[in-house]
Amino acid sequence: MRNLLFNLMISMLSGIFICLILFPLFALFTATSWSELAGQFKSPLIVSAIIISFQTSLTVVLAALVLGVPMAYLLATKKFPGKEILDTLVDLPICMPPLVVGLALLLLLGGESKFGAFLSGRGVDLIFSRPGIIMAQLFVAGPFLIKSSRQAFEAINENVTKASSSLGASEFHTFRKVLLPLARNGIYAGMVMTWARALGEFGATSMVAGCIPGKTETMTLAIFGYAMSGEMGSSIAIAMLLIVFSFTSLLVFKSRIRKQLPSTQRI
Amino acid sequence: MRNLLFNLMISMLSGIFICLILFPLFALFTATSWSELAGQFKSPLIVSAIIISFQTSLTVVLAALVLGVPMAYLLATKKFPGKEILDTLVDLPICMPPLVVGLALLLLLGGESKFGAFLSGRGVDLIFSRPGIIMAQLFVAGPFLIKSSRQAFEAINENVTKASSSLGASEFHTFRKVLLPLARNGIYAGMVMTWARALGEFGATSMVAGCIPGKTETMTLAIFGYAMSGEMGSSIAIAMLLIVFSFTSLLVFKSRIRKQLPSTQRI
Amino acid sequence: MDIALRQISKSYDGRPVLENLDLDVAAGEFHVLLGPSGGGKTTMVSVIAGLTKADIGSVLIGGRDVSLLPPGRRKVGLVFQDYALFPHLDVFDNIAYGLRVRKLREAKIAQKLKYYLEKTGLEKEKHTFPHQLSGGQKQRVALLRTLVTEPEVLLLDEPMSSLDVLTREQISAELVNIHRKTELTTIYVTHNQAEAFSLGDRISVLHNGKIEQIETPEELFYHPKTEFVARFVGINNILKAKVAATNRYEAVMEINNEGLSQAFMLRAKNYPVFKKGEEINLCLHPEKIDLSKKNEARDNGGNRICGKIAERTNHGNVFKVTIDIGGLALHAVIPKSLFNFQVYEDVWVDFAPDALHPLCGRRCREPEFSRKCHNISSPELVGVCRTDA
Amino acid sequence: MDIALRQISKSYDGRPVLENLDLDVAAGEFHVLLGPSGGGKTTMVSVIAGLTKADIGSVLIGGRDVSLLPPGRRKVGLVFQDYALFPHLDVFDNIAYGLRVRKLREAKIAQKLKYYLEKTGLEKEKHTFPHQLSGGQKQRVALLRTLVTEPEVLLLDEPMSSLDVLTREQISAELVNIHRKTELTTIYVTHNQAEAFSLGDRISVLHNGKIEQIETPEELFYHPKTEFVARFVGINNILKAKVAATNRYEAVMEINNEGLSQAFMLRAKNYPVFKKGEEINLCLHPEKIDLSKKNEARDNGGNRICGKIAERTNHGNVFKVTIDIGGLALHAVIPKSLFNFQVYEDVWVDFAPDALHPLCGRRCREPEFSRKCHNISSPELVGVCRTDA
Repeated sequence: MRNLLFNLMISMLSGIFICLILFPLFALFTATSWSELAGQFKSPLIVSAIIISFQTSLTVVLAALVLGVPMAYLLATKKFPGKEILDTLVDLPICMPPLVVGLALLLLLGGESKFGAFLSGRGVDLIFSRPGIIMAQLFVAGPFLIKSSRQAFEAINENVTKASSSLGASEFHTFRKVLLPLARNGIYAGMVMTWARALGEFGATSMVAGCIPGKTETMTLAIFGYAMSGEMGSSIAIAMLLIVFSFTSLLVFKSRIRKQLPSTQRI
Repeated sequence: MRNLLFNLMISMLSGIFICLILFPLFALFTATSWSELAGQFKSPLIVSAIIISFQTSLTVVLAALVLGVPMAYLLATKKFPGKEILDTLVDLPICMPPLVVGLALLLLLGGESKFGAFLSGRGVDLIFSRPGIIMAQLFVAGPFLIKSSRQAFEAINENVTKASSSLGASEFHTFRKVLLPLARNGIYAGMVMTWARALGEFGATSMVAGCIPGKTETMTLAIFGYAMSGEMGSSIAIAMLLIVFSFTSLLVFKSRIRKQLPSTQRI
Repeated sequence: MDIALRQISKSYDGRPVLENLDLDVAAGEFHVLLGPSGGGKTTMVSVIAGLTKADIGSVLIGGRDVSLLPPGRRKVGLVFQDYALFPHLDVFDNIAYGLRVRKLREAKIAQKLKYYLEKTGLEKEKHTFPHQLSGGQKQRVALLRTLVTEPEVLLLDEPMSSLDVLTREQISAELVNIHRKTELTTIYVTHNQAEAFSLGDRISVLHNGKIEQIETPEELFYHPKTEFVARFVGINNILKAKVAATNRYEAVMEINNEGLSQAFMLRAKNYPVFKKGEEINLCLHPEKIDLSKKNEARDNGGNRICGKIAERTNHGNVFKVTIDIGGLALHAVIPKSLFNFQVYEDVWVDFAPDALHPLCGRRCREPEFSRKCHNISSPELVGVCRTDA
Repeated sequence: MDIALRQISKSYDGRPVLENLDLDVAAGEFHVLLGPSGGGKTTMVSVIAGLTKADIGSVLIGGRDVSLLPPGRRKVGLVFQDYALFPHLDVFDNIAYGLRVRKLREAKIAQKLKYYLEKTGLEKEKHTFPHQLSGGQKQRVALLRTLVTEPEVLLLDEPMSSLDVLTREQISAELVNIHRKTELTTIYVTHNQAEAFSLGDRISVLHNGKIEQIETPEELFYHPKTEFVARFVGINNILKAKVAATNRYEAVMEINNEGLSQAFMLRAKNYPVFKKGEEINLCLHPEKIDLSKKNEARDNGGNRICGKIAERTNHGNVFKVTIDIGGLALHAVIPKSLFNFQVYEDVWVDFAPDALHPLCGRRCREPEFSRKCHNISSPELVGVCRTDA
């Protein structure tokens, strides 16, 4: 009896949270008809927002891969003074409000700062431009790739690495032939997370992008813009597209994580 | 020689990412003087934004605790049909752009929807009010608590739970006397993460709050508002306060995680 | 309380772990469940304790069907392989856990624990936490935590597998003592045959989800019923034989193992069930083999074959010797004091006919009437089986 | 190649794991490193292989100081306890790994591996992945992966600890074979004394980061130098003694263990270093004890004390018997055929004076001149030490 009561309580409380998630999604999906939705994607401004979003987020994934995997390797396998600090620094963007990141970038790159003025004097405008968006998104989303790759590196049996070096392999050889293949699934999962995060990023982007339609307006900026100006139809259309992407990437992430487990638990 | 080259390469690439994080933070911290900063906190509008942010984010943590820990327990210990779907649903908010969450809530609760009209007819206005902000933040930040608590529950040696039930304890007794104390650090860490996320939330909040200064304007909304209207001083002041909070919570989180390890690895 | 399993089966993901298990453990018995890892031992214990539900079959304790009772109401005490102590509770609270669940008054608990803690020498450790204890102490706390709840049946799942040799002997002696005093029906799970032989009143051998033999240690050691049991208790000489001739006391066996260059004959004790031409596996205890120098004429009236010493390894006060018999590797255990041979030396290998034990289950049990006629060698068969080539 | 460790020390977080270790392993020797878990065995092997840097001290292989060389250039083959196979590579690629690192041509690799795979019977498994292999097969692949790189020294870190008994015997035989053929200098790490005795040319006993004894198995078993070694090789009778009197051949010892109700005297072999009044620990091999019925008058001219059988446990073909000697528990191993006593029966406990071995290191080695005079009992001392009370 007591067990039944306890389980009922647990299920009920969980149910409330599920409702909180399901009801808004339901409202979003029933707010417009499918034909109306399809029509929205004919608007050139919406199409350009989609293209800009993809360009920037994919660049972010690439940059995160090149810069993040070495960092993950460093944190997972090496001991060095200041490692604690580095570790905290890499995690900081995950906790920091993206809006603050955007503000900081605005201050760094904006015309009023010395660095911004220096760049702009040489014809390099990072603010209100796609490179600025990429930097903002990389700051916010990059740590996800580092975290996931690092966990994947750390999950590798240390003796396997030692076996490789006792068989005569150099550190680079071990990295390329043993660690990278074994951490592959974790790195993929990190890439998907980073991509989803970059695609849906709003706070930081809104600060540095400046919402120039057709030039720097990403999907999230467009959603906000349309919603604020009352054009709910366009706003909903882009939002639903984003949901489809984030749901897909979540499924990819989950299936990768599941695939990864047996491979790292194998001897 | 080859090892040296490889390590140099790794360090260089990692260094670039570190610069990306450090430079904007540096710009933010040097943008204003300390005395100017202190003066900002005398403005009643800024103070009210801080109070609203704390009220809403702490309520979110409490709600997440009550609704999220049961969910985490359910996912960590039970097998039931549809568990896969529930699991994906709980992770969805982590991947979903907060802006889309905000839009969905706006559609659900706004005056134009049936549900919103129904509520508003009974004098309950969730949109452009603090309860709406709380719902938005709970949607976005709640899953962090669930995730962290769930991992903590899953890290508990299954035999310990079995030992408790073979000693005659009911499921509730085991939950209260064994699982909760052992998962404590994980739950605390989840609370801190949820709080930090709720405090820094911008996308979802901006959609449902409506930025009414002194009533629904949270710290992030205020940062955006001041920055857009050119009052950089106020914007920076609030941003720095947020950074202090998020950095503190990160440190608390990290120290909890570290403390947690030995306790779960103990026999 | 006696324990009975009736037709227990359990599968995980379609893979059978336990198949149609029947087991009867008498009240007060110390029963050892012996088997290799992955053989289903832990699942079996888990089913008895109620922590795992069997797919079919029932568990009876003291004649009462407990299959549907929750673990806490079965009066079964379970000690886990990894001890499963509560890491956040100190020794006192760990042991008191089951009593507090039963809502005993704290004064009563304190009094009860004082007695037990003093008796087990854990008094000093009562406020230390599990991670500060040694393996042996953890083991004692886990045992005590279960015993204070006064179970009617005690299940021990590989309780000594993570202890070192010295602690193992101590704990083993304590277990024997506890069992002697409480007379608790006990099921002890292990993969270690030495432990099984030294502790068990009876031993069940579990292999691939089936019980291959249930017997006293003595019987199991000298009369294994299957090849697996024979090998698992250390009898690594398995001879593939065919019954060539029989008389009242003896049977002549033609040995024809794979790899043997030429079949040869051996005399074994006859059982009424042996039929001429029947194929049968025989096992030969390595301790029952004698070696003698090729040039010594000795005839003990038993089996004598010639072989060459292939290998000799050192095991404390005995040598394990491998003898090559025309392609068949025979293993013998010879006390060091009796071993005066060289590796690669030719030797006589001697053993009595009743040293060969047929692996054919209960039907090869020695019938009553012949129990006393060991070592009688019947002259009429001598001509048939000598292979002193 | 011979291996030498010179003054190796290593600490982790201020906790010393290895302290001032010296070890010499001759070229071609099969050396066993024996010790309990957590004694520093793995660290020691790791230091030799170059995977762990010692705080101080040097490692010499074939006389060459390799302390500063990276692992890959030490020509040391290491087999890990958990095998550490590359999970993403199949058997062929695992074994070929070291050869590819050395940039051998693929045709050469294929040819070389074909030979080895056929010889070890792994040919069929060459395209399977590690997680599909059995424990024994993993072990073989790990061994082969190291052997194909032709190391000069082979280190095996508890290679059989996760194998079951049957596979263990197989692999053990294969190891012996490999060592016989290649004559590779081998260091074999284990916590299992039976393995150590059967495999080792010499055995080092490592305890708390120090080597307590380096000796041949024979010497280690019959002449342990410290109490730890004695207990670890299974001699669980340790007697606290004081030298009461000596003559040329024998010493009279006063036994005074804790818990003993009354001290008693025993005769032991004399060593030139014994001084009257000196305190010394003696160990007594449980196999060297004879029991006889209280009513049988027998005098073998050795030590005879009376005791009561307290406990008897079953171990295959022997009983382990605990005898209570006025509060002192003496352990004896008695063949089943010689045991015709009841538990709680009074018995005579007999053992020769030289069955008592002093635990005082090398200085208690028997001097040359007395090597042949075992079992001589000197009549002049008889009156002093009989305790047939």
